Amino acid sequence: MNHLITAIVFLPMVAAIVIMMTKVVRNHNEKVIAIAIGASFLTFLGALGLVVVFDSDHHGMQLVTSVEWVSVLNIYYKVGVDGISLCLVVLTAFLGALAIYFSQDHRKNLKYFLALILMLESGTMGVFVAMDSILFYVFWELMLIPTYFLIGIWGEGNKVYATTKFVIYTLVGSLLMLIGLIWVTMVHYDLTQTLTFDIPTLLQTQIPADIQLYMFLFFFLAFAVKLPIFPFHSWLPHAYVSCPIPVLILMTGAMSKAGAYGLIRFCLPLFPEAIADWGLWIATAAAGGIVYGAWIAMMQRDLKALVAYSSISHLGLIALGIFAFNGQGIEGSVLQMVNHGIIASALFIIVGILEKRLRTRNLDQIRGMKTQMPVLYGIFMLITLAALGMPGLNGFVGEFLILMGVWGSHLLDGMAGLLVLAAGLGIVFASVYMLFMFQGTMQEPLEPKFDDVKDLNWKELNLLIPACILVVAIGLYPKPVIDRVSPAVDHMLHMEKKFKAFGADSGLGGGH
Amino acid sequence: MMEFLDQLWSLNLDRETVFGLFEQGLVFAIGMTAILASLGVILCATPIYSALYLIVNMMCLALLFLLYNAEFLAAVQVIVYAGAVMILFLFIIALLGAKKEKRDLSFQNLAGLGFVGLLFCELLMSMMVGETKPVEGRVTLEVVQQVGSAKAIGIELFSHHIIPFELASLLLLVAVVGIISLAKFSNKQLRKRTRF
Amino acid sequence: MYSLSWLILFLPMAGFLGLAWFGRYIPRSVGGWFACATVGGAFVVTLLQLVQLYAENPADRLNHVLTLYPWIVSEGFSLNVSILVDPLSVFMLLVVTGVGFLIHVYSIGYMHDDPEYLRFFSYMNLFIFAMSLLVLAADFFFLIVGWALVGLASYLLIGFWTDKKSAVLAARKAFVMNVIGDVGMVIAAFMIFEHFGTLNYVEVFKAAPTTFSSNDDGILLITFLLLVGAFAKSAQIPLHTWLPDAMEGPTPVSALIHAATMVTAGVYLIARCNALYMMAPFTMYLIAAVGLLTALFAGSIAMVQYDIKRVIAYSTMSQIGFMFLAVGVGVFSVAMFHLMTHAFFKALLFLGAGSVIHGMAGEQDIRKMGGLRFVMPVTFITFLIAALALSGFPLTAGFFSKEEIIMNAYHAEFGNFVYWGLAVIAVGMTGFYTFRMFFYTFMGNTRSPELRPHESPRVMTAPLMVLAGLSLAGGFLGPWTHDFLSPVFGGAVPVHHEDAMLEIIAVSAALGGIVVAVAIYMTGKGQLAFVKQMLAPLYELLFNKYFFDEIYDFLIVKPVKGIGQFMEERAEKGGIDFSVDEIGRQVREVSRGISMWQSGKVRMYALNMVAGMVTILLFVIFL
Amino acid sequence: MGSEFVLFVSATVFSIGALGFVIRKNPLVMFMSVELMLNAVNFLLVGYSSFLNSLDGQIFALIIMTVAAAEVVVGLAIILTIFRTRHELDVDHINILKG
Repeated sequence: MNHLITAIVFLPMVAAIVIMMTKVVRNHNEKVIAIAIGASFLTFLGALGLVVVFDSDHHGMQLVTSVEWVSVLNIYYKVGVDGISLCLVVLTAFLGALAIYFSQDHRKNLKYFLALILMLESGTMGVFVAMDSILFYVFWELMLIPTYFLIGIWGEGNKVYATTKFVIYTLVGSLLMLIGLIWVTMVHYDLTQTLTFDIPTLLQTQIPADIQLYMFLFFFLAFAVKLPIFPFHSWLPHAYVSCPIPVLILMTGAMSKAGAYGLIRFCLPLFPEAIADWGLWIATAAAGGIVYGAWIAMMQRDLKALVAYSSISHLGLIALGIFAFNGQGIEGSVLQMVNHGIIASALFIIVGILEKRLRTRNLDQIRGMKTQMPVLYGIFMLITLAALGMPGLNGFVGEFLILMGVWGSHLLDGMAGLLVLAAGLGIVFASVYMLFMFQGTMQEPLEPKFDDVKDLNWKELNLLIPACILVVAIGLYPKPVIDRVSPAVDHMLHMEKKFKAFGADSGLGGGH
Repeated sequence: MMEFLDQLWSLNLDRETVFGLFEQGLVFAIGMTAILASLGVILCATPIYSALYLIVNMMCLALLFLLYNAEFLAAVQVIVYAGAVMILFLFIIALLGAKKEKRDLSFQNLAGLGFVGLLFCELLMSMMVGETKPVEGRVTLEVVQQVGSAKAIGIELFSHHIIPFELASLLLLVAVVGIISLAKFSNKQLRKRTRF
Repeated sequence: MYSLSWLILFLPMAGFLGLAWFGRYIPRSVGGWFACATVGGAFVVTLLQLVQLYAENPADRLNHVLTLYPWIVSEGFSLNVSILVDPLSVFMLLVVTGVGFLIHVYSIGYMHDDPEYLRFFSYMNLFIFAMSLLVLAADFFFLIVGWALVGLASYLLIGFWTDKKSAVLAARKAFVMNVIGDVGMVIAAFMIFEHFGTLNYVEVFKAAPTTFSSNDDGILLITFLLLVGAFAKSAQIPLHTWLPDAMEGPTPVSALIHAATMVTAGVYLIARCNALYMMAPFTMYLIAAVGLLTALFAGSIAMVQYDIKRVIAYSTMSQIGFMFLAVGVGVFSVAMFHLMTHAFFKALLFLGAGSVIHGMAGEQDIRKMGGLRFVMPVTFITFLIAALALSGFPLTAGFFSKEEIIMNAYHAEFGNFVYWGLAVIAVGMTGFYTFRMFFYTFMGNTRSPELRPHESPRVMTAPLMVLAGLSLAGGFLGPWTHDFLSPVFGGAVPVHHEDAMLEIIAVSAALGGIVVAVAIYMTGKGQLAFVKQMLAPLYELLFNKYFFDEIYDFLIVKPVKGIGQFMEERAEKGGIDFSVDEIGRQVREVSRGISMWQSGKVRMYALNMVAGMVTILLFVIFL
Repeated sequence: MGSEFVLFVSATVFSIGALGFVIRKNPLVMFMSVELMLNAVNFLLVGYSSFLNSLDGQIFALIIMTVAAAEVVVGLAIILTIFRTRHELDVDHINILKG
């Protein structure tokens, strides 16, 4: 059991290497597909095993594996999970399996496509489990590289522009983060005379208030771009519209969560004072993003772009919850990350299915598919409702907790009402654009040219059914997720700083 | 060189000194010729003259090698450079036709002149440094004269510098392969790169 | 027995899930009756709860909370899924499941020919489930859950005929309006949590008098935000525009959701939170004022509409306005009483209208009807009873409840004479538009014989008859209602019979409305044209529903779209996206400048090398 | 003659070679200039080898000659190829490496 996490993280990567070395003759991809699906499902099973092994009463990192990596610099290969990363690892494994399962159809150079998706999955999970900051950074970049090729080679439309923009934008952020990581280590070294890149140890550092802001900015930019928080989102619509759908499942579902995860893991514990100064502004930007994304989503006619902008809106909500800086807000955010992963990926799958059938994604050209696709109609409706935050489905639980956190937040005290109102406006808009999308494609009389379209086949049903079950299950009984996240969040919020820069004058100890 | 002039002025002459002076004068003259020849290389408008001046320069250097007790290298210099390489140059000139080159005082040339002048001054400063390393070599003039320059070099080369020697052979092999591939496969039209 | 109350939720839910998942394997007839059986079962369980409540002392009837399972345990916030059984919820549930059951039975006949018969029933069951959840919720959170779920069911049922574009649009409008209300309620819930530290009804209401003093900012804001939800759900001004459009759905839906149950949820909410509202008299004035305004506003529009269902829809708004007036003046049990009688006669009216529409092959324009009294006798008589009850004809159900409201509008704690006067006008309007519709539909000669109207089958008329009976006799349940509900509202409602004059005026207003309708519509057509001409501008205004849709379109929809377009083009493409691209472009420009260095000319490179050499040597020599 | 003379000659020839490489446009002459520079260095090595009683310098020079020979051969082949494709030999016109 000690190496379960390592196994989960590296299984997709090994599979990717095996796939790349497998010879494919004339598009006979069966073997490759079998390997990919097998590996991704094993990974998912492993992640479920992780849930079983995980002790939900314990707040710290569990199942830690530590191997010396670069001994001169005290860099370790060190992985472990706490409640927050557990959720995200399971989500990533789940979405990875979905993505692989969805990419079976014919595609140029399929084996490389599958291999890169597996690499992406591996990198993303690595980010969530890494406990050494250099390892974290390595996984962070590993997550980026496959995406570059996936969008650039298999994308559509203006794919080179999109992928270049995405990669450069993200890379700028992550290089800043690298500087930040090293800087934190140096500060820690100054205080304790020990060189370490171990994240839990580094988080104990009380960083002097005067440099907190600059360091915070280094980290924040990386995460804000990845998430993305409102003004830093401009890569997202291009990348999402160009991105092939299977990749999009992982990108929107798991990769964007890496940004939020980074905010929770690094920014909140390390820079309480910078957040106390700037949290309100960031939360305002996030709330602005909620409204902004929703507003623009309402104007979209391209289904993929619509879901992309709706993602901006939803991710804004997640950011808002994080900067509420209290238990409900952050727990709601983590829950909402899981929810958004499920919902957005399901929406993208549906868009992909529609596009495959109808050869168009334009809302103006699709009408009345309900007549032809009753099963998809039902599923689409469920997902739509979850996306617009219908109570009883998962989207609502997260939104409710987040908004409740924001409302009660000390950090956002002055603006809480306005922020919640903005989020509320975003929810109202969400109902508008989701209904535009759902009703526009599914209802009204059928467009005659589509009268020979077939309903979902088993493969596609298999893709969507798990999402549907999760949407309902989390909505009705979110306690298991919250129970696992809650101790970690509490621990983080009430963390005692062991390594203090300036004696008793500790400033904001835990944020409350 | 200053030393030489001092000695010349002092006129403190005996047989040894005369021979020494003669040798020094010879060295000086050959050195100056080499410099003039190299000036000729770069100042002649027609490549063929440049090539001829280069031959002169190489011969001068070969003579200097001889005077500095490197008989083997002098021979190699004559054979390889003045023989093989320069013949190659002349062939190419014959093949391509030697056009006269227009000379102008462009910015490029002026800047080049300026920089090279600076470079020259800086290099000359090395003369002011004087002796930096005590003489401690074991292959003295006598030893070389005893065994002969070629043999001495051979012993040295194969005992101490065998790896560079082998690498040099490898380099020649690569060069051969390169030339063959250049001669055989490079007939495609070069593509003009577009700006983007 | 209280432990059985979860069955009220479970049965309709089971019906919904069963029909939704296995619908295609179930024969149509079985599925329909199955749906009815689940609702009937819920009704029986509710009756059991009623019996159980009666077995206890009035004071002990409150606060029976049944906890099902813990739902969320977060830092400082935990929530259980639980059910509250008390007189108010049982009373409301009786209406919901009872009327719901009758309408389910009716739907078997009405929807008989629809290809998606079972989908309809599954949605109806979903609605009953959601409404029961709303009523049974023991805290504000699940109230909101039920609140949103009834909105969902309403959306699904309004847009049931997905081939009809107008239905699809109406459904979307209803949903969005309700979401606005939901957001208001969610924020109210946050405020409640902030002030009370819990969302539990029992604790909140107990703590309310000590936490706030009367008309505190906090309590005003809470009650106001709750009210936003109530207005949206109950179609009060200014969030009413969805209700008339909602008539695009099948008629049983209109009867169940948009007349009897869901739209009255706002009244239920205020009655449920009476402990909070009693501490916020300002909000109470607002409620009463908006209720009255809506009653007048909707009544006046109903006077000129020609779509039979729209007339009833506006009438519903108007009647709910009366209920809001009642809660607004602080007589909650009177409001609940009117809610019940209204559920009876308005459901009956809708079902009768449905029967007419069914018989007229889908025709809804009352100008094309007429003379139906001979071909549809059962419908005719039941419709007449409903019309009388609606207009408050003496001794019908509507008479008792409405009289109580009108009397209390003057006499009650927050009542005054203006309320009374305006209410009387609204009552007059009610009589007029009800009988206008009635005369158009049933009297005179048939105007479109080619449709061959016919009476509806027994399965549809039977519920009509039951409801007609209730509409006639329901009025006598008044004292029982007040008695039963008094523990919840902290005491009985005083009965005011002392002002006989006021009562007579009110009754005569109702009768007067009927008489005017008779005068205009029964005695030849000359007067009608004359009156129309006389009041042409007013008629225009009313016929276009005070231009509310147009105003909203101009004030909200257009700006939202315009800003959206502006944001997409200017802010997104021209602003953020552009600036990011511009950074890239500038970097590229700079590097293009630098790349001049990279001229491709060997001599230039050589020169650079020499320069580099010079520089390095300089460093070597001088440093 | 002392080491100054060696330094002087090699520095001068080297500079002249560099100058030639910079100011001439004919690639053949430029190559010749390179040869000049190489030879200048060779002379320096040989001269100091004699002063220091060590053969290392000569061996170095020997290897430089080898390299120079290889370089000249390859370089001339490249010039020939360029001439075959472009029919001219002005280095200023050969700028496909332009960024």
